[in-house]
This record gives sequence, structure tokens and C-alpha cells, in this order.
Amino acid sequence: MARIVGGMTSSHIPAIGNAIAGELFEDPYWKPFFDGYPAARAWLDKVRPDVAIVIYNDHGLNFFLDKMPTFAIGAAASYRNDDEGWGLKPLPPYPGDPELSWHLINALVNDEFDICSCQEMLVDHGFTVPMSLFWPDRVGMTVRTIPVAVNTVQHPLPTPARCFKLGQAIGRAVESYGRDLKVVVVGTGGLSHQLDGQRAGFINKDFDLMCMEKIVSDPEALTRYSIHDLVRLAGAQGAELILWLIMRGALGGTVTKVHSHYHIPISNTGAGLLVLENAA
Amino acid sequence: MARIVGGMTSSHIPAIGNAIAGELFEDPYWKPFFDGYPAARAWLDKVRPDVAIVIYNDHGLNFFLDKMPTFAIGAAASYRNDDEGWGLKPLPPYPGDPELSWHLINALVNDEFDICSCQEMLVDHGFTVPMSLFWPDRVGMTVRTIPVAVNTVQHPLPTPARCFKLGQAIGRAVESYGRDLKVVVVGTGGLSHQLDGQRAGFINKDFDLMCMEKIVSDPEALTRYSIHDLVRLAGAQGAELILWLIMRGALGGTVTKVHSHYHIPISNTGAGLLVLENAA
Amino acid sequence: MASPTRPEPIPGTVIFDGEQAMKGYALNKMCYSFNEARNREAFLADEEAYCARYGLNDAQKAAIRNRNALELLAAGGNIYYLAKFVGMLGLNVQDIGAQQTGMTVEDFKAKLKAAGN
Amino acid sequence: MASPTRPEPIPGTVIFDGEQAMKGYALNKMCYSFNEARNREAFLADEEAYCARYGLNDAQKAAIRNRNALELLAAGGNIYYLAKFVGMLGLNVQDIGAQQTGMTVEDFKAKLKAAGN
Ligand SMILES: [Fe+3]
Ligand SMILES: [Fe+3]
Repeated sequence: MARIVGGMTSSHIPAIGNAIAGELFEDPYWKPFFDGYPAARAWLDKVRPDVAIVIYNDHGLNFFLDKMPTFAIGAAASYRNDDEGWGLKPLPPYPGDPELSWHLINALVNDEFDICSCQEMLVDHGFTVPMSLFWPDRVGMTVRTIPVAVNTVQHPLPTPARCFKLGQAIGRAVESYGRDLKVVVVGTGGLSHQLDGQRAGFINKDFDLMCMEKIVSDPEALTRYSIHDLVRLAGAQGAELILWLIMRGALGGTVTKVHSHYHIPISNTGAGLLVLENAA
Repeated sequence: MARIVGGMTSSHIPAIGNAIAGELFEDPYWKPFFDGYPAARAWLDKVRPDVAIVIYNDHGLNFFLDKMPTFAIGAAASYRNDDEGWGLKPLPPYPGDPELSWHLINALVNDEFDICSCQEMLVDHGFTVPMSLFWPDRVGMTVRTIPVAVNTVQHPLPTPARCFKLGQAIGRAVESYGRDLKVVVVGTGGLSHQLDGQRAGFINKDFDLMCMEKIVSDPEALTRYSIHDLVRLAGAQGAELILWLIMRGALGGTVTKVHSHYHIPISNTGAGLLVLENAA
Repeated sequence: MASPTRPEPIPGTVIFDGEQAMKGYALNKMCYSFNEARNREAFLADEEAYCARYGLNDAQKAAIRNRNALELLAAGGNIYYLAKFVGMLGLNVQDIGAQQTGMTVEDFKAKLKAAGN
Repeated sequence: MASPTRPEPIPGTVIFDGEQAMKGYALNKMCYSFNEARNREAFLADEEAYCARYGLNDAQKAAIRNRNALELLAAGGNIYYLAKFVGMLGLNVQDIGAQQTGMTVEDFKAKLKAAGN
């Protein structure tokens, strides 16, 4: 039977992708951020998951406002990125696991989640940046991927409570899959940041640190915020916390914190990294 | 306050559109079908709804398998059709009501329905055929439209129970809208038919007549079928009954049957027409 | 909730699910393209080249060549996208129904009419 | 459930909701097109013609002409699609943050750094 072995969180901002491309790992601005990741990769080397379910939001590459799904799940054999308008270079395509994708889609629709299924799907920095951070070795990488895209572009966004429930349903769906697989769930984005408006550059360290704690020990507390609360407390893009809540919902009630790292700022963002091991 | 004044059902198969284009109203094959509609139009002339929420499925015009939403709602100022691959002629665009569309989308997402919002949306025969039957006078037509597209193309389809709940949520959402509007909900498609496979041409009159009864008096009984049950009992395309269940869910518990008409066959299909008045 | 166990097959009926959708993706994508008149013209001008452009496999190409609905379904075709292909050829769902059931169109229509009794 | 009542505005923050989405549709559609290099080239070759092709209104055209993020937001622009426009011009989110807050880029960066203390 398939099993969710753990969950991880990471910021996914494009500036990280540029810093990786520029190999700025020892750069004084970037070093305190990148230094959080070796411990996460060491955990992955130990656990060796077969599949990563990556919860992210598309930032206007694969989805436009003519068809803006709340929850979209990739069901392709592979996923490629694109230049996103600012000339990003193509990465090797990410292998998918369409059989598990369809199992998830079947189980979730049957469980009253109104999924948009995507048999072709471009993945943007929201997906590729965490993948590059956790699996920098694209030659040796053996993990297959399932992208789960959540609307954080256009309000109404799904409520934090709904997102946590989606995560729980993903957890049940994985557990019901007949194949013997180790699955890790990656919650990307966040923490506090705001790109637009006169409040651009808003960061809320206290709120971020509270989220880093609560997401581990009491995620339900975070589901009581409204989207509007999250925008107010974490900035317009800080609402990406809902992506973490989906990850956390997919894990069991009790998790072990393997690793945690927080750094301000990278570009306009408070960056939070967590590695959580699921209770066996 | 907005109010759902009633609901209607109608088949939506392309052959009807061709028969309308050919003005076959007195043709011996078509007359028994078309004769059902004057009574429905008389009711509409009396009630004069401001908005029609049209529940239909796209048959491969606006949505492809790269982005296949379970529930999609139009939020455009107008909607046009297209030739669908077999040269249908363009109809005058249908006026939308984007303000009410957004009210519905906000309320439904807040109510944990995972809607795909569509600010541009081509509407196919699933939408245009019932519109032409109920509002043949496109010059004098004053009703605005909101298309609600439901995946019946690719399994998993949403369950009958989920569809009924979506209808109930649409009902609550309309009732909470501040403007004084009369809204009618149109459930299109069905009844039994199967286009594909060695079982093509399957029709189940007994099941159709049972549905015509139960959808009025005991719709919850129909929500206990699985999609697989519907395919077995009503044919592969008979699963479109879920569109009727959304319509019925949007009405109150008690409705009055104003008009009912059933005819076999039109093309490959059992055609059911209902006009239901919502309890005040 | 567990993924539902696969229910009893329904004779003569292919459920277009994820498995079929994966198998038929290229074929269905080609048929979806027929929504646009210029794509229909391009297909009719050079069928083989058009099929190759969409990456159809041999079974799909043969089914297209044969205008055979059951073969198209077996190759992963979805009836709604296939309808654009057959519609372009001037066939309607009753012609296709007759083809799939091995009946004449007249007999197929008579069978449907009889369902009303 | 009733539609949620509109909550208190958040100063300096435009919620990109249905109202904004309707207002900004043409502008955002144009910016979305910049995902493709040939569209960026077409825009840069003749900005006015490109804006006209997408049906931008006068406020949107002026905001594009002025490379002004606050004007673009006020005209219904969504930050994620706008990012493709400003990215094409070689600006990043810190340049745009400085512009929107009326600060120098250095001061804007310093403010972000200070948030970590
Ligand atoms: Fe993001
Ligand atoms: Fe239909």
C-alpha cells in the first residue's frame, strides 16, 4: 500500500530560481537561505520517496482567467516548464505518475472535491523552484511528480478550511492506492509577502513564525483564518499559506518535525522551510 | 432579493438544433417533440424571468482534456457559440450577467464547491439548443444567461449526490443576492441515450419515466444512484441526468409541476421536458 | 474515502476514464482541433500528414483511415471529440449508431422508434 | 451559505476579485500573451498596435505606456500577469516594489531586510 512518508514546505519565488541558475549558494545575501536545504536533502536521501505530490499555484503560465480552476491536478506522463515571459531556460521535463494521478482524481471526485484534471500542464516556478531546491541532481533524480495547482491568482480563493480538507482527502486517497509507494507531499509558497500595491514589501515575521509552529502542532488553528485574514496578516501573496495547509492535511494528526529553517528576506519574501515526518 | 421562480428541463441534442434550423416543426418525425414546448414558453411569458442559469455539459467545444473542470461557471458579459466542427452557423451572442455570476462563484467557493471560473466561454449545443427551444425569439429575448458547465465527458463525473448539493448551494446563493431578480434554472440533456459502442441506440423508457416522476417529487431518490448505475440504466450519455439534479437541487423541497412532456425518439434519445414552479 | 472499486463492466459500453483518456490523448486532441474550419481543411488535404502531426499511433491512424467508430473507441477515442471527426465527414449519430451495431440506418432508426412503445 | 459580506479594506492592497477581473480582462489577456517570445517581440516592435489588438482601454494603454505598476493595478491588472510585462522590461519585483512605494530600490531592500530583525 502507498504511504505518505512526510511533508515539506518551501518558498517558491522566481528569485530563488535565478540564484540557483547563478550558483549564488555562497553569496552573502543568499547563503543564509540556501544553508537551510542540505538537511532537507539529507532526509530525502534517507527516505527516498518514489513520488512527490507538489502543491503549488500557477502564476499565469498554464492557466488564464478564461478557465481558472480552484484545484487542478496533473495527469500527464511528464511536465515541462516554459520561459514565463522573462526568458527562463527550459529544464528537463519532470516525470509524472499518471496512474497515481488518476487514482487521486477518481478518489477526490468521489469524495466531493471538484477537481480540474489536466492531461497536459506546463509547470511554472511555483513547482520548479522547490523541485530544484529539494532535488538539485536532475540526472540522479528518481522521484516522480504529481503537480496540484491551487488558485491563488483570482479571488475567491479556496478557504483555508477547504484546503485542509483537500489535504486530508489526498491523504486518504494515497493510503487507498494498491501499489507499494512512498509519497512525499510538498507545500510550496509563502510565507508573508506582498508584491502589489502601496503595501508592497509587507512582511510579518511574527505571523510567519507562528505559522511555522502551528502548521506542525495545531494546523486546525490556521484553518480558522479567512483568506482576507491571511491577506491582511501575511500580505497579498502570503495567502499561499493555503498550499501549506493542503500539505499538512495530507499528513496524519501527529507528525515529527525533522528540520525547520526560517529566513528574511529573500527578495520580498519570508522564507520558511520545514521537513515533517508522518507518524508510521 | 433574487428568487428562483422555477426550473425547466429539456434535451439538448444537436439534431434538435438542425431541426430548428430546418423549421421542421410540422414534420411528422419532429412534431410530437416540438409540440411539447409551447406550454413551456407560455409559462415563461407569464413569469418573465430576468436570468436563466443554464446547467449543461460542454461536448468538446470550450474544454479539452488538458483542462477538464468538474464544474465551470461563466462570468462573461456575453457568450457565443461556434461551429463545433460540423459547420453550425453562428447565433447572436447570449447576454450574460457577470455580476450575478461572480456572486454565485464567490458564494459557491465559500461554500466549499471548487469552481472553475470562466471569463470567456464558448457555449455549445448543450446550451444553445434549450435556449432556442425556450426563447426562440432572439430579438425580443430579455433574459440574461449564466452557463454552468458540468463534466460529463471524462470519468470521474461528479456524483449525483454532489450535483444535487451543488444545486442546493446555487439555490442558497441566488437567495442571498441583493438585487430583485427572477431566476429560472434550466437542467439540460438526457434522458436515456447512448451514442458509442455496440450498445449505441440504447434507450430505457421505464427508467426515463421514473426519473420524470422522481425529479419532481423525490429527487433525493435519484441521488442514490452512482454514475455507473446511470450509465447502465440510462446509457452512456444518460448520465446527463446529473444536470437535471443540479437544477432540481436549486429549487425548494416542494415544487409544482406546471408542464411535462416525454417523447421517444428524437435521434438516439428519449426527450423529457418539465416546467416546475418553485414554492413561493 | 477509498477509490471506488471498479464496478461490473457494462456490455457494449466503454467508460471513458483515465485509462482511456491516456490511451486516446493524441487522437482526441486531433479531433478537438476539428472545431476550427482551417484544421478540417488541412486534415482533408492530407490526412496522413495531419495524423502524423498529432502523433497518432498506428491503431489510431488505421481507425481514422477506416472511418470505423468501434476501432476509434478501442484506440482511446472519446465520442464527443470523435463526433467532430464524423460530423466533418457528413455522418450523424444515427449513421454511427448503425455502423457500431452492424445494422442498416433504417433498422437502427426503427429500433429506436420501437423503444417508445 | 450567504455570500460573505465584503470585509474591511486593507490599506495599500487591491484584492483581485471578480470586479477587478472584469475591469482588467483585456489588459491581463495581453500580459498573459507575453508568455510567448514572439508576442513579446510583436509588442516591443509596435506597442500601440499591440495594445489596440487586445482592446485595451485608454487608462490601460496609458498605464502600459507609463510602465506604472499602481496605474496598471488600478486599471484592473493582476500582479501575476503584470509580472510578465515588467519582466520583459528587465524589472524584478523589488524594482516594482520600490516604484509602488515611492522608495529607491536600495531603501526598499533595506526595509525588507529590517523586517527580519
Ligand atoms: Fe507564489
Ligand atoms: Fe449532451
